[in-house]
Amino acid sequence: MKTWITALTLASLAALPTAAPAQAPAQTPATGTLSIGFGAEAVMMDPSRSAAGVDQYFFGQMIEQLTRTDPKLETINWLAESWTLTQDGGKPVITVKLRPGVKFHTGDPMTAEDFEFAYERQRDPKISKWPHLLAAVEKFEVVDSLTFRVHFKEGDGSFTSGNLILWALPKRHLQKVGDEEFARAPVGTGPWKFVSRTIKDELRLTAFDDYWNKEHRPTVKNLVVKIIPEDLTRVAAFKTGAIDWIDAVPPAMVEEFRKMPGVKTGSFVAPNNMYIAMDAVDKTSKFHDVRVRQALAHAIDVDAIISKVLFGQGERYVQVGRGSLGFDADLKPYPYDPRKARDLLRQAGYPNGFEVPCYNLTTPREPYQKEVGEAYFAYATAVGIRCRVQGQEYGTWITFGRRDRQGHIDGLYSNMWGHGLPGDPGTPWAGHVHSYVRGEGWGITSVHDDPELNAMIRELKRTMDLDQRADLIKKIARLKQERVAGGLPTYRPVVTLAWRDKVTFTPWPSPGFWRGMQEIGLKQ
Amino acid sequence: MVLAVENLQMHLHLKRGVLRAVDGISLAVGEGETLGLVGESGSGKTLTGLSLLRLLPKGSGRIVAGSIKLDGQELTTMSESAMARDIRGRRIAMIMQDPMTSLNPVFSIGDQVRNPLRNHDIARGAALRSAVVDVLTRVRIPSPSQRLGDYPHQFSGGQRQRIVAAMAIGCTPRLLVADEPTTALDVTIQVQIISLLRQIQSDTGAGIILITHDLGVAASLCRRIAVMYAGQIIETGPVRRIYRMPSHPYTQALLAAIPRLGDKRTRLQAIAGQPPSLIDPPSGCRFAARCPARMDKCAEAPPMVTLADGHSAACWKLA
Amino acid sequence: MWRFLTRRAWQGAISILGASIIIFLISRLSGDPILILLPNDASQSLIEETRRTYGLDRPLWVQYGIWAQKALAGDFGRSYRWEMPALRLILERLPATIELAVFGLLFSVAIAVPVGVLSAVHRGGWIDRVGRVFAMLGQAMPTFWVGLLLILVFAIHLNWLPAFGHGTPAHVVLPAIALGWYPVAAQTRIVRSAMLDVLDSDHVRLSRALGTPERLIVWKYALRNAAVPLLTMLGVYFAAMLGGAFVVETIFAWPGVGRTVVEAVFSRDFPVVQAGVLFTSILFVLSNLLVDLSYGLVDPRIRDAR
Amino acid sequence: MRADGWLPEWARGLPWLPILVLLAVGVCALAGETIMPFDPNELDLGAAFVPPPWQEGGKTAYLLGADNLGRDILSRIMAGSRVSVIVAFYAILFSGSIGALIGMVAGYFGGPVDAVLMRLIEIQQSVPSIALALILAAALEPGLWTVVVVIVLTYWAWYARIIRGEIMALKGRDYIAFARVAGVSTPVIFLRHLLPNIFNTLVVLATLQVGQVILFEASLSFLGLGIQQPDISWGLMLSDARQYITNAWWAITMPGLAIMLTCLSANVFGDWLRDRLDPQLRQL
Repeated sequence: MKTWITALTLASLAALPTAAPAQAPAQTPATGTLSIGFGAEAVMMDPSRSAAGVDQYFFGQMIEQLTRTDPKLETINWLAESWTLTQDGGKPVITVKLRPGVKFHTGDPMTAEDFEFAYERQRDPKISKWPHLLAAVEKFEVVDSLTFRVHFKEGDGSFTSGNLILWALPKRHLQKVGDEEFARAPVGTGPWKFVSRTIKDELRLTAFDDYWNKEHRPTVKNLVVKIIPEDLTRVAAFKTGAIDWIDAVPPAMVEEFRKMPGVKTGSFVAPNNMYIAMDAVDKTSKFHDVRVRQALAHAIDVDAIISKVLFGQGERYVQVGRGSLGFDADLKPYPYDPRKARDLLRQAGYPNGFEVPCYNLTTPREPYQKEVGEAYFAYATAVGIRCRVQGQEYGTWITFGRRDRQGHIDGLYSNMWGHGLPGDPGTPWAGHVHSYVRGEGWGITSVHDDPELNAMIRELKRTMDLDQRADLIKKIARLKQERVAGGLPTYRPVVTLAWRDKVTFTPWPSPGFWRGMQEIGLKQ
Repeated sequence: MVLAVENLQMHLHLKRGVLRAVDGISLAVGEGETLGLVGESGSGKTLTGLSLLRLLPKGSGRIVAGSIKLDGQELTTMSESAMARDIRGRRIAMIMQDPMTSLNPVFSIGDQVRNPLRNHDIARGAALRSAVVDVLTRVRIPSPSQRLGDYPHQFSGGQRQRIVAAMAIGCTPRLLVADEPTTALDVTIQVQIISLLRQIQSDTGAGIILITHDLGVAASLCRRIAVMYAGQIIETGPVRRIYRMPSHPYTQALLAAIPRLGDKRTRLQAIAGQPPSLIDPPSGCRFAARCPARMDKCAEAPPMVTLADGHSAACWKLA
Repeated sequence: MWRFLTRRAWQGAISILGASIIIFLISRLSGDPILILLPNDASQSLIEETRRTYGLDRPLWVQYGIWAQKALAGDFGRSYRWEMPALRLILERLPATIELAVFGLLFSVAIAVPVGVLSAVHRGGWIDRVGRVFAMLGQAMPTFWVGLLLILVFAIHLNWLPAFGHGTPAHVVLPAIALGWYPVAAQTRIVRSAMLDVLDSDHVRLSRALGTPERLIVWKYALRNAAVPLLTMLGVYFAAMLGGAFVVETIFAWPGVGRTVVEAVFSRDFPVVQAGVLFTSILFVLSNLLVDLSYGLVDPRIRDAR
Repeated sequence: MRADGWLPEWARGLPWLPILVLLAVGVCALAGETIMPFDPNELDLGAAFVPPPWQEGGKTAYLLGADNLGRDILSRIMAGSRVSVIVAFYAILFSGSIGALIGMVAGYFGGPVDAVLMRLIEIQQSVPSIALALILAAALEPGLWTVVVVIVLTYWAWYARIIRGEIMALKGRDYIAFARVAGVSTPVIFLRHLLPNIFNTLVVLATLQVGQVILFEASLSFLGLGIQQPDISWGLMLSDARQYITNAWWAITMPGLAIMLTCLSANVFGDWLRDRLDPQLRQL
């Protein structure tokens, strides 16, 4: 297995008791109740039917995958004891050996049949929102109760980069209770067992006594997850002691939290990548010209935006974020250089600049997104790319850049792409860098068309070996950077969590977000 | 004497100035006697009635001079709480003009008749209930015990005025101030109410001040009347005598304006001109501006001239 | 009375029918839920298929017909986003919203009645002035701003009251104030002017003339009369509370219908929007019926007249 | 001994403070750019969170401080007044006209026309306005004109109901009945006889609606469906500033005060007008 470079910028992480041995051995059953506050709420608790990443906030605590990312952002085998990638007649095959002795919350042992069931469910478009993730799979083969093979028609990198896609679903239980009940009260192999849930209010969990991982597990009996979307209210809940662990400390208050006595904080890069999309498809678009795109890249002072607008709660990235597969430390961003930007515009034939519509997301999905957008466009305007800013609320924004809905957007557009942690840009690039191909899923939000990049991204899609993927990603990133293709990457948001001293907490990605409650407890 | 009022002056302190609403009134009511207080609307007769109870317009009304004695007890200096506790509704009661609005529409009549009895501690418990039924019987409300829970809108106008009367006489007051008790009623009902008032008086021996603009009504109920004009009494005397020989030009005009036959409810309107403003009223006779017999002397205030036993009028003509 | 109520009930039913058409049509205008529902890289055929599953490929009026028919049977469709019956999602959240609206209304009435009465009795007095300023402030501040300031002061700085959650009486205090402050001014004005009228009426004058203590006159005899105009407006204010709940629930993380509908609008989750808004409408109509019924109790004339 | 004794007769007793505030808002809206100290949309990250001058670190250039992007809050409030005035003007104009017309028609014709229109009014009122606004705003794409449309669609019924009542009372008057008998055409009756009589009511309602419009816009902006950038509105400023409420009190206080002062002034002025022009309208 590949070891990821884990160079989080965050000093706080080093201070965390990650290396500490398990605090509560299985002999002493955990006791007590801990209340924590999330800013966002999961919707669907069935992994196959889930559509949104935020759903993992909830089911990620109860249901597990074959591999996962540990607190140091290293991918480690989890329910899989081991797995191998081999070739069979030129076609890739993945063989997975399951960890023995893993039990579901119902007491049933986890077997290869459960994964076969999960596979079938995931493939079924009537149930799953993600059948396309298994499009390259030819068949699923159960070898024995703890071994299975996945045969591929052709390579699919998203499989290996996405923790082998499948979630451990309790076949017997799910068939007995049905989809609806399972989504209401999910059952998995995870450290937390479902107790109850009130939508818009709370999720109650209890520690699973028979949890297989005796080392990394909760040391508190009951966990109450409160949903408090409004920033100030969530902060108030923490300050008044209604909750002892808080998600998404508002960036403006991070400093205050860090200084708070008896409170620990941890800041982590979110698996979301902000960028500015620009129309390079239309031959008449000003951004068709690479010099104009480069001018934009020189025009925006991303570092200033991070420090001022985001209170430092953001991390600059060039094409691939630090820690993600294919991260390239040698790749440097375009420096902020408004003079150069103006020069480039002049060379492109716009000595006096030009006007362009600029679309901004106004309902923040990440903190201060609206203000960041305003800042982007103000910087662009300053060098002559004069923005006519148009705000868009979330509902319009989310469908705005969809190529199947609209021809293509004109002008500039504040956008983002997401992936899991540590992350792999393959699938997102297929969506917004590869040119749009109707009905095939390529370039669904793309306003770029570069045959050379298209070919490389298609190759990346087929590449399952992670080392090969990393090399390819680096190659694409360089080209993408040079040509400012598929948008101008800006920053990745940083999320800050805080908890009181009486709470022991080691942040685990869950797997796509820093809210895994794998190791949380109360000091005795 | 049940009531003796001496030179009562009540002023309203308005933004525009001081309005001398009641300006030096003197009157007396004996046991079992009915005094009619007659005048046009705006002459101050209702405010005189309210002044007796010291119910003055909040903030603006003030009794500035004079005395009110009830059975010899001075009321003008009495504390507000003692007025409410011992006088109002207990020893002086009032009947208002419009029976349609005098009753609280959202409380049952049993409630409303009971209130003065309870507030003045006349009766409690079962005795209270029987007292209510009793007083309603006295004002001739049919089957009163079944109607205690009914609301005012379920009664006719005449019945409502009887209920108002019941509220007033429940505590057997010494003095009853009846402010236009029949004005809003049909003629036939008027007669019933008048006979009710007569009967109440003979039952309880209370003194009554009947405030009315209707000389006919006054004549049928009172032995004596006092005619008010612009906040002052300008003529007073036995009703028959005044009827026969009104002395003040205003009283004469009043009587002339009554159609001898036919509808008694015609308002007084035949006198030309308007009463004077009571803010800065003329220093002389207040009727002078409208008076057909006006003289130069009328610029000074006329004296009250006694014409015969109990009959006097304020006019220079008579002096 | 019963005929009157029956007529009002019919009118209410028509209102709800009309509201359902409006809600249905407008929410259908507001965008395609499928694209929000499915991941970005979903294929065209999956999109078409999903659209068929939810019946979004039919003409609008057919969609309404089918929807209305099912709605009458209690089936408001399944939430696209939550994948559960929209009705269940709404009904589970309705009690919390009713609770919030009722307490908001209680707060406003609890302020408006005494202030209205006292300012009518002591016109120009300090209660009149202070009360009027308090009332006017509520009418001049955005609800969410009030909510945030309340949290800042009473939860964060003073730590007197919880900023979120629900269940105990303390939890409802801040949301109820944020919600109930706005209508205080209008209610105070109604009570005040009604009291001024009543206190100037013949029957109050008669009560006074008969020696009724002023305290009883004001707080018992006059107030019950003055309550009628306030009561007739309570239905309208209840509706305002339901509307305000959309904002207040969001701030105080109150698990009610308002917040659910707001989020459903953003995700274009039609069944939830429709069920949610329709049920607030139904609640409004019901509350008006209740008001009709209750002022019959307070004012016997109405009880008999209609 | 009144303080306004030096004023001409007609001006005494006017609520001067509210009038001055409203005038100031009007002037800001009209004069706009010419009197703003800064371009309200111009970023200067170096000036981010500059407090007002009386606080440590404040600069006199930023009289009310600067927001998180270094924009001058005073300039933004001035710019926001324009949006408030535009929204209030058009929303009130259209909701008032539509509502008055419907109310007049319903009140004047009575019978089935009235019954149908009353049902419409009731239907409108049975949908909570903020819910209607939400789905409408989402349907129409949010923005200034959508806010106007939403307010018009939610407020016409308010006017219609009150005007209807007034007209029904007027209809009983002799001169209207006479005009009808004399064969005066309906439009003429509406314009000559009905409209002048409800004009006072309309003026009072319109004044009282100013505050409601501003608050309504603020609520919509809070929910993300109100005014959209680059337009500036007070509600939007307030809604944005809550993200750093504990860092820069001025950013959330100043626009809030602007809203409060304007609403208070409009309401006080409206109350004054009501007492003067139309004391019947006390239930508003």
